[in-house]
Amino acid sequence: MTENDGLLLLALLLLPLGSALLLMLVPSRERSAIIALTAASSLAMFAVSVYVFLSYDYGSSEQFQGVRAWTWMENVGILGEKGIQLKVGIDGIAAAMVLLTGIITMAGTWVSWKITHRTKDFFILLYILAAGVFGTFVMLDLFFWFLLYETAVLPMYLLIAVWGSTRKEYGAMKLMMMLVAASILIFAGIFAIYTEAGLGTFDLEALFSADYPVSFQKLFFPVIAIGCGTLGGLFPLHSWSPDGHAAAPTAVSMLHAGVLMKLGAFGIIRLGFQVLPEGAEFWAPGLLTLGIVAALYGAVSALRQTDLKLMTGFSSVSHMGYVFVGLGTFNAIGITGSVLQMFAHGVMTALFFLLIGAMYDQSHDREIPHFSGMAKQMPVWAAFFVIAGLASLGLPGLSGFVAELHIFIGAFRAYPLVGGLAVLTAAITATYLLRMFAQSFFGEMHPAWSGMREMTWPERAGSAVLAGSILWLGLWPSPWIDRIAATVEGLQGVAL
Amino acid sequence: MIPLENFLLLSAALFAIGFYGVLARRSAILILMSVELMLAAVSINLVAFAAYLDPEGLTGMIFAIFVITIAAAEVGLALGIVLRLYRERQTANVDAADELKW
Amino acid sequence: MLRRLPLPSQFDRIIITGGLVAGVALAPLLLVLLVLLAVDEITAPEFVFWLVAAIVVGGALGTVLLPNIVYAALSLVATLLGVAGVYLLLGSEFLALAQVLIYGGGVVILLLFGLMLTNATDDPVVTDGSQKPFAAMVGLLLAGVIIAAAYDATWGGSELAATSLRAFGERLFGDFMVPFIIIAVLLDIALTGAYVNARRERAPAGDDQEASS
Amino acid sequence: MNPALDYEYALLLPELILAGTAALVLFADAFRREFGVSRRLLPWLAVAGAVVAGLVSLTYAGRSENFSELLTVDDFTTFFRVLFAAILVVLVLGSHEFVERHVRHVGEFYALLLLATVGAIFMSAARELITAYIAIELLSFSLYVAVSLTLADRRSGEASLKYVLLGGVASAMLLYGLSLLYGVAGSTYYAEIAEAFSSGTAAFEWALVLGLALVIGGLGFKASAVPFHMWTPDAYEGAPLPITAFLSATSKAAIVALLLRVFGGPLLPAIDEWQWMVAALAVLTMAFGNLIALQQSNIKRLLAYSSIGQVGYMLMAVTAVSAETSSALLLHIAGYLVTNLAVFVVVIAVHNRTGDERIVGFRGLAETQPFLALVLTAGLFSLAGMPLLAGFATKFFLFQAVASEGFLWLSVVAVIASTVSLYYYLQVIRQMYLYPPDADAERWRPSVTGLVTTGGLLAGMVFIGLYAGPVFELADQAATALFA
Amino acid sequence: MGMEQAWLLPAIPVALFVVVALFGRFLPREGDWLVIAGMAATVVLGLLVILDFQGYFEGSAFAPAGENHYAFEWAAIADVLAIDFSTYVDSITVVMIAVVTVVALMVMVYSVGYMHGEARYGWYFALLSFFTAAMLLLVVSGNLLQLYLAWEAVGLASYLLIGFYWERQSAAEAAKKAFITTRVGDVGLLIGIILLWRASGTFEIQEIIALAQSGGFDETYLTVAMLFLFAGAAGKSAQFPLHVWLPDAMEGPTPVSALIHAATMVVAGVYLVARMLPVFDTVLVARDVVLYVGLLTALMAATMGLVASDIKRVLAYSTVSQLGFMFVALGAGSVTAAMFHLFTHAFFKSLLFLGSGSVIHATGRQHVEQLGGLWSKMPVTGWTFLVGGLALAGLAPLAGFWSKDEILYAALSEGGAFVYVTLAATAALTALYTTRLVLLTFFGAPRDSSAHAHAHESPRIMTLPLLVLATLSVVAGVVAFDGVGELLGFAGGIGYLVFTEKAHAFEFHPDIAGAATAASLLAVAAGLVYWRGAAERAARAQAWAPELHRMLVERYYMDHLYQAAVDRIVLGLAGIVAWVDDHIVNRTGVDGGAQGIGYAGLRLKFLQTGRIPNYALAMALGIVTLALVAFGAS
Repeated sequence: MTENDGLLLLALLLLPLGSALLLMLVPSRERSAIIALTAASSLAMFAVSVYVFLSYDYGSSEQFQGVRAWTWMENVGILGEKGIQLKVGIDGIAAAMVLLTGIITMAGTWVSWKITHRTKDFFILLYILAAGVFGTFVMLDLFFWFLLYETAVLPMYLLIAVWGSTRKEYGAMKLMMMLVAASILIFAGIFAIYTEAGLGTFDLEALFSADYPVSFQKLFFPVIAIGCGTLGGLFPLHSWSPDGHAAAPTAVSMLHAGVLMKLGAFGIIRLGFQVLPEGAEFWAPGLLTLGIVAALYGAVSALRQTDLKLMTGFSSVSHMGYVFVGLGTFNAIGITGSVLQMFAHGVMTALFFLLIGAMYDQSHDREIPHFSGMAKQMPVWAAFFVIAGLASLGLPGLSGFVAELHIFIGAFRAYPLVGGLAVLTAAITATYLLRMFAQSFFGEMHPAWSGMREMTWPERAGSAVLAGSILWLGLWPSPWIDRIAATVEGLQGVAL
Repeated sequence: MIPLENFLLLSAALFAIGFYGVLARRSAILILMSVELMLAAVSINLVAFAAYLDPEGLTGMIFAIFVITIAAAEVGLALGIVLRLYRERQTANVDAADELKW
Repeated sequence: MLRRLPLPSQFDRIIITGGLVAGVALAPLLLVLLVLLAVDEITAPEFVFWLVAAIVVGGALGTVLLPNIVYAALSLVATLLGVAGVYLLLGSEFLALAQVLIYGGGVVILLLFGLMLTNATDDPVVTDGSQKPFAAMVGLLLAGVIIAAAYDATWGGSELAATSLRAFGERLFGDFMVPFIIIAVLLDIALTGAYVNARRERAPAGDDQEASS
Repeated sequence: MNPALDYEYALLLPELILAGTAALVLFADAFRREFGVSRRLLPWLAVAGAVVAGLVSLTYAGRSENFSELLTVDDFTTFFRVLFAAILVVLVLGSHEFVERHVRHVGEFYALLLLATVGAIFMSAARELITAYIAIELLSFSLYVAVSLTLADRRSGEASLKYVLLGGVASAMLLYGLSLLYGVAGSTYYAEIAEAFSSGTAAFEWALVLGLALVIGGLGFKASAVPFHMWTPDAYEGAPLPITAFLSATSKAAIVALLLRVFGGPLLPAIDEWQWMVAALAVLTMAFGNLIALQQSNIKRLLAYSSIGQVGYMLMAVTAVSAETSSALLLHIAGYLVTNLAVFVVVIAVHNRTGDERIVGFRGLAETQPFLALVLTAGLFSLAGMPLLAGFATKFFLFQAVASEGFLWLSVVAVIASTVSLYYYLQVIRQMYLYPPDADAERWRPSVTGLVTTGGLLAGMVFIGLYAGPVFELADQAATALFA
Repeated sequence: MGMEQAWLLPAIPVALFVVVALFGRFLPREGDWLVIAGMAATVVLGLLVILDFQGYFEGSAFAPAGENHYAFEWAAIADVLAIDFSTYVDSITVVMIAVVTVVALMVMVYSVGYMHGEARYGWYFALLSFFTAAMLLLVVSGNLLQLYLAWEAVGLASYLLIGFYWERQSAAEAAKKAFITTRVGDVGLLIGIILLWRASGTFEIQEIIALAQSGGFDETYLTVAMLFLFAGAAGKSAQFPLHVWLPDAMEGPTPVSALIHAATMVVAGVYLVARMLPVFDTVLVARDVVLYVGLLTALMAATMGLVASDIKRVLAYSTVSQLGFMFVALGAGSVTAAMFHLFTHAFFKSLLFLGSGSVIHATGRQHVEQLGGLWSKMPVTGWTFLVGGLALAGLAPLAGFWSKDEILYAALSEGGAFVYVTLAATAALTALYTTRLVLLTFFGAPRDSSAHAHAHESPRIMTLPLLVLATLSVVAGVVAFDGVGELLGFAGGIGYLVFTEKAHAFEFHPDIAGAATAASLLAVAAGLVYWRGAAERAARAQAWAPELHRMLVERYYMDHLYQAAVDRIVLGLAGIVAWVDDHIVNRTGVDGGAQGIGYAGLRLKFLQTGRIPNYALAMALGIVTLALVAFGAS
C-alpha cells in the first residue's frame, strides 16, 4: 500500500459523508434520484474497501500503511506540535474491518430501498453512521478516532426510533444511553492517556510508542476495555444489544450488529492492546472470563427467546463473547481468531438481520412459534437463512468455523477449560438455531402466511453478497489471516 | 481608641440579623428592609477597613457610597415589582409568588 | 393618596410607644456604659460606639422581629441613623450625610409608600415564615463565623486615620468616574423598571395598534 | 486639573456606542409619534449599534491597555466584546418578531439589552473590584427589569421579584465577601491584590477564606451555581424568551469572564483556599442541573436546568484555572453560545408561532418545519456533546484541559453529567421526530431573518465542531492576554 | 494418474453439486444424469487410486505402505499454527473409497427410480453428490482438521437429507435431532483434535501417530484426548449413549438411509478410530472404552431390533448393532476385522435398505404389521432381500459370515470369554430379528390387503442395483482370501486391501466360526418356528413380557431421558438465565439504574419549591456550609 492509497482511506470517510450532504440537496420526492445516488455511492464504498483490503501488503514490515496526515490544529491551548491531525492509515486488522464495513454498507443500502417513510432522511443518517464507522477504522489520530466513534452512535437514536419496530422508543433510548454512557469511560481513558503521555499530540502512532507506567496501564486498561466493550456487547453490559437490535430497522440492525459492535472490540485492540499492552496482558484473563461467560450466557438465553430478532441479538452477545475470549487469550492465534470472528460474525449477523427484515416487512410478526413451513413459501429466503444459521453454529466451510477454530485453539493454548466451554457453546448455538429452523422453516406451512412473497431482488443481491463472503472466508481464509496475523504478531507482549 | 474588631463585630451582627430577616420574613417589603440591613453591614465593613487600613486610597469609602446608591436603586426597582405582585395577587407576601416551581 | 398614610391618627402613638420602648431598653445599657466611662474602663469614643452600636443592633432586631410592619419600618430608620453615626465615628462625615439623606430622605419614604400602596397598614401584623428556626440557626452560625474570622485575622493597621473629604472627592470623581457614570445609568434602569412594573396597566389596546401600524 | 480628563475615553468606544444606541432607541421609542418612527425600526437600530460596536472592538485586537486602572482593553476583552456584540445581533434578529408580539415596552427592551451588554463587557474588562461590582449590577439591573417585561404574564412579575430579591441578597453576600477581601488585601485593584497575596503581605487566614466563600456564593448566584441557582429556572420561565436566551448566553459568558479575570488573576495565589469550593460547586451544579432537567416538561425550564448544568462545566474549568484551561474554556464558551443561541432562536421561532412552551408543543416539528427541527436537533445534540457539532469538540478540549491539570475525576463527572443531559435533550428530539404533528398544525414559513439566523448558527456549530482551529486560536490569544 | 489425484475424488462431486444445485432446474431431468455420470467417473477414479495404491502401475511390486501427501496451505499464523489441506491414501483409505464410490453409485441409480416424480428431485441428487464429496474428502484427509471439516459436511448433508421431506414435522424434528446429537459428539471430536494439536503442534495424522508411538505424549493427557476423539466417533457412528438419532433418521428417503445411515457416513466413526488406532494402541484404557461401548451398543441395539415394527427402524437398529461389532473389533485392536466388516456390511446393509425401499415404494407401507405375503409379488426384491438378510445373520458363505468370524476371533483373542460370549449371543440375536423381519415382510398372509393388492415389482432401474449389491453381498467376503484376489489379478491378493501393518492372510477359524454359526442357525430356526409369518405372534410376545417389551419398544427409555434432560435441565437453565437477564441485568441493572437517576431528578426537583425564603435559605446554607467546612479544614 502506497502513501497515495491514504487518499483512498480518506475517501472511505468522505464518500458516505459526501453522499449524506448530497442527499440533503436532493428533494425528498425524487425517489429514483435517491436510489441512484445511494446505489452509486454504496458501490463506490464497496469497491474502495475491497481495493484497500487487497492492497494492504502483509509482507511489508510497515505495520501501518497508507499513512497520510494533514495537520488540523497545533500549538494552541493544550495542544502541542502535531496536536491534532487528520491522519489516516490502516493495519491488517483495520483492513479486514474496512472490507466488512464496505460489504455491509452496500447490502444495507440495497435492502433499505424498500423504505418509503422519509427515505431521504433515513439514508442521510445511515451514511453518517457509515462515515463514523469507516472513519474509526482508518483514523490514526485519537481525537478524530473518538469523534468518529461517537459519530457512529449519534444517528442511532433517530434511526431506530423513527424507522424501527417493536418497542422502538425504549430500544432506541436504551441503546443510545448505554452506548453514550459507556463512552464516559473511553473519555476518561483518553484524557488519562493523553495526560500521561504528555506529548501534546493525539497522534496514535506517537501514543503507541509513549511510555506509560505499569500501574497506570493496569488502572486504565479496564476503563478502556469496559468502555469499548459495552459497544462490543461485553457481558454484563450487553443488554442494549438485544432490545436495540430488535427495535432497529433492517439496515440499522445490519450495520449495528454487523459493524458497530466490532468497533467496540476494535477499540479494545487499538486503545487497549496497542496503547496499554502491559495493562492488557494483566487484564486479559478478566476479558477472557467475561467473554466466555457472555458466550455461554448469550447462547443459553437465546434458547428461550421467541422473538427472532431477540434471539439473534442474544446470539450476537454470545458470538461477541467469543471475540473477547479470543482477545483474552492474549496469544496470536486467539487474537487473530477474534478479529476473524469480528468479520465472520459481522457478515453472518448482517445476513440474519437482512433476512429477518425481509420477512418482517411482510408479516409484521417475529414470534418464532407463530411460523412454520416458511421454506415452502420463501425457499430462497430460507436457504439464505440456513446458510447464515450454519455459519453461526460454526459449521466448517463457512466463515464462523474459521474464526471460532482460531479462538478455540488460542483458548486451548492458554486455558484448556475455557476452550472446552467455548466449544460447548457452539453446540448450544446449534441447538437453538436448529430448533428455530425446525419450528419456523419446516413442517406444515401455516395458512396465515400463504400471502408471503419471496425476497425482492435487491434483498437477494444483498443476501448473495453476504452469503458469498461467508463462503469465501470459510473456504479460503488465507487472505484474511495473512493480513490480520501480520498485525497481531506485531502487538507488543502478545504470545505467539 | 476603638479597635477595628468592634466595627467588624457590629457589621457581623447587622449582616446576620439582616440575613435572618430575609429568611424569616414573609412580607416582600420586610425582606427588602432586611437586605438593606445586610448592605448597611457591608458599608460599615468597607468604611471601617478604609479608615483603618487604607487611609490614602479610601477605596472602601468610595465602594461604600456606591453600595449605598445601589441599595437605594434596588429598593426603588424592587418596590415597583412588589407593587406589580400586589396588583396581580392582592398581597405583598412572597409566599404568594410560587407559581413558578419545580 | 396621602390620606391612606398612617398619619396622623397612629403616628403619635407609634412615636411615643417607640420612644418609650427604646428608652426603657437603652436605659440600663446607658447606665452600664456611664459607669464604665466613669471608672475609665472605656474611652469617650468607645462610649459613643457602644451606644450607637446598641441603637443599630436594637433597630435591626426590631426590623426583623417586630410583628407590626410599621414598627419594623420605623426600627429600620433607627438603625440607618445609627449607621450614619458609625460613619461619623469612623471619620467619614460625607458618608454619614449621604446615609441620612439617601436613606432617611429617600429609601424610608419609598418603603413607607410601598407599605401604603400594598395596604399593609390595613393588616399591620405580619407573620413570619415557617423556616424561622432555620433562619435563626443560619443567622447565628453566620454571625459566629464572621466574628471568629474577624478576631482570627491580623489586620494591617489599627490606627484610625483622619480622612480628607477633598481626597475622597478627587478619588470618586477622578479615578472612579466611569463607575460613577455607570451608577447613573443604573439608576435610570431602576427607574425604568419601577415605572414599567408599578404603573397600572392600561387597556391592552392602544400601543399594540400603534405597533402594528 | 481634573485627572479624569487624562483618560483615553476612546478605549471605551464600543461601550459608548452601545450605550448611545440604547439612548437613541429609548428616545426614538418615546418620540416615535413625533418623528413618525415605526417600532419595527428599533431592532434594526439595536442591531446596527451592536454591529458597529463589534466592528470597532475588532480594531483593538492585539492591544493591551488600561483605562484608569479600572478596565483593561486586551485580547480577552476584545474576545468578549465581539462575542457579546454578536450575541446581541443574533438575538435581536432571531427574536424581533417575538418582541413585537409579546413585549409592550419595545424601546425599553432593546435599550436594556444594549445596556446589559455594556455591563457584560465591563465585567470582562474590569480589573478592579468596585468596577467589576458595578458592572455586575449594571447587567443584573438590566435583567431584573427585562425579566419583568412581559406585562401580560403573571409569571413574569413573579420571576422578576424572585430575581431581584434574591439578587439583592446575593449582592449583599458578594459585597460582604469583597469587603473582607479588601480588608485582607488592602486594595480593590486586581494587580495590587495579586501583589499582596504573592508577596505575602496578606495573610491566608479565616477572614480570607470566609471572604472567598462569600464571593464565590455571590458570584455563584449570578452564574447560577448550585445551591445559589434557585432563581434560575423561575426567572428563565417567567422571562420573555429572548431574555431567557440572553440570560443563558451573555449573562453566563460575562460571569465566566469575570471569574476568569478574578480567579485567574488576583486570587490565583490563594488557589488552595478556593479551589475546592469551586470544585464542589461545579460538581453540585453539574449534578443538580442535569438531574432535575430530566423531569421537566416546559422547554424554558428544561433549558434553564440544562444551562445550570452547563455552568457546572465552566466552573470546573475555573477550578483548574490555567492558561490552557482558560483557552479551552473560552473556546467552549464560544461553542456553547453558538449552540445555545441556535436552540433558543428555534424555540423562539416556534413559540412565536404556537405560543406553546411545553415540550410536547414540539410534536411533529420535523414534518411541519424540517429545517428548524434539524437546527434544534443539532443544537441539542451539540449541547449534549455529540460529535460533528461544536459541543463535542469544545467539551473535549475543555475536559481534556481540566484533566491535564490533574482533575481527571472532575472531567469524568462532567462527562457523566453530559451523558445524563443527552437523555432529556433526546426527549425534545423525540417529540419532533417520532410523533406526527397535531391535526390542526399548519405548515408555516419562518421569517427570513429567522432562517438566516438559524442557518448561520447551524453552520457555526458544524464549523466549530469540525474545524475548531481558528476559534481555538482566538481563544488562545485571549487567554494568553489574561495570563500575560 | 492415481493417488496424486486423490483430491479429485471429492472435487468432482462437489463441482457437480454446485452446478446441479444452482442450475439443476434448467437442465433436462433436473440433472440427475449429470450427477450419476460424475459419480461413475468418480468410481473409475477411485478404482485408479486403488490400483495405483496396489502398485499396479509400478510393476508387480507389492507396496502397501504407499501413501500420498499433497498439501495446500489453508491458514497459517507465524510458526505456531499451520493448517494445510492434504490428502493421504493408505489401505484403510482405499477400502473406504471402494465402499463409498460403489454404494453411492448404486444408490444414485436406484434413486432415479425411487425418487421419480418427487418434488425437489434435482436438489436431491445435488445433495447426494454433495454428501459423496464430503465423505470422500473425509476418507482421503491427511489431517484432522480437514477431516473435521468433512466430518461436519457429511453431517450437514445428512441433516439436509433426513429433513428432505421437511414439510413433515417429524422429518424436520428428526433432522434436528440427528444434527444436534452428532454435534454433541463433534464437540468432543474438536476438543480431542485441539488437545492433540496442543501437545503435538500439528494436525497431521501421521505425525501425531509417529509422536504417540515414540511416547511424545503424556499418557493421561493422551487418554483424555483420545476419549474426546472417540466421543466424536461415537456420535457419528451412533454408539451408546449417542445412538438415539439414527433410528429417527429413517425419516429421510430410503436410498439416503442406505447410503448415509447404513453404508458410509455412520461408519465414519469406525474409520476415524481405525485411522487413529495406532494412537489408541498406546493408551489401552481408551481402547478398552471403545471395546465396551461397542459391545454394549451391539447388544442393546440388537434387542431393540427384535421388537421394532418399522422395517427401516429394524434395519437402523441392526446398523447400530453392527457398528458396535466394528468397535468391538477396534477395541480388540484388530483394524483388519473392523474394516473387513465395514466393507461387507456396507454392501449387505445398503442392499437391505434398498430392498426395504423397494417394498415401501411398492406398498406405501413400512410397518411389518401391515405387510406380509410379498414374496410372490416382488420376487427380485424378495430374493435379494433374503440374500442380504442371510448375510446380515452371518450365515456362510455369505459376506457377513467371514467378517463376523474375524471379529469374533479378535474378540476372543483380545477381549476374553465374556466379550466373546456376549458378542456371539448378539450375533444370534441378529439372526433372530433378521428372520423375523424377512418372515413378517415377505411371508405369511398379507395383513393389509389394499397395500398388498397393488404391490408390484419395482422397475428395472431399482432392481438392477439390488442385484449388483446382492452379488457383492455374496462374494465380498470371499474376496478376502488370497487366492481369489490373485485370481482377479491383484498383486498379493485383494485381501491385503485391509491390512494396515503386516501382511496377514485371512484365516478361517472353524471352532469359533462353527460355534457362532451354530448359534445363528439355532436362532434362525427358533425364529422360523416362532413367527412363521403370523403377526399375532408379535402381539403375543408383547403379552408374554409386557414390561420387557415395552422397555425395548421405548428403546430403554433413553429418548425420554434425553428429552427430559433437555426440557428440564437445559431449557430450565435457559429459563433461569433468561429470567436473570431480563429481571436482574436488564430491568434492575440497566433500566433500574436509569430509573434511579430519573427518580433522583424527581426528588431533587421538589427542592425547588418556588418560594423566595426557601431559595434564600438554600443560598445561606450553601455559604454557611462552605465557611464551616473551610474553618474545619484549616
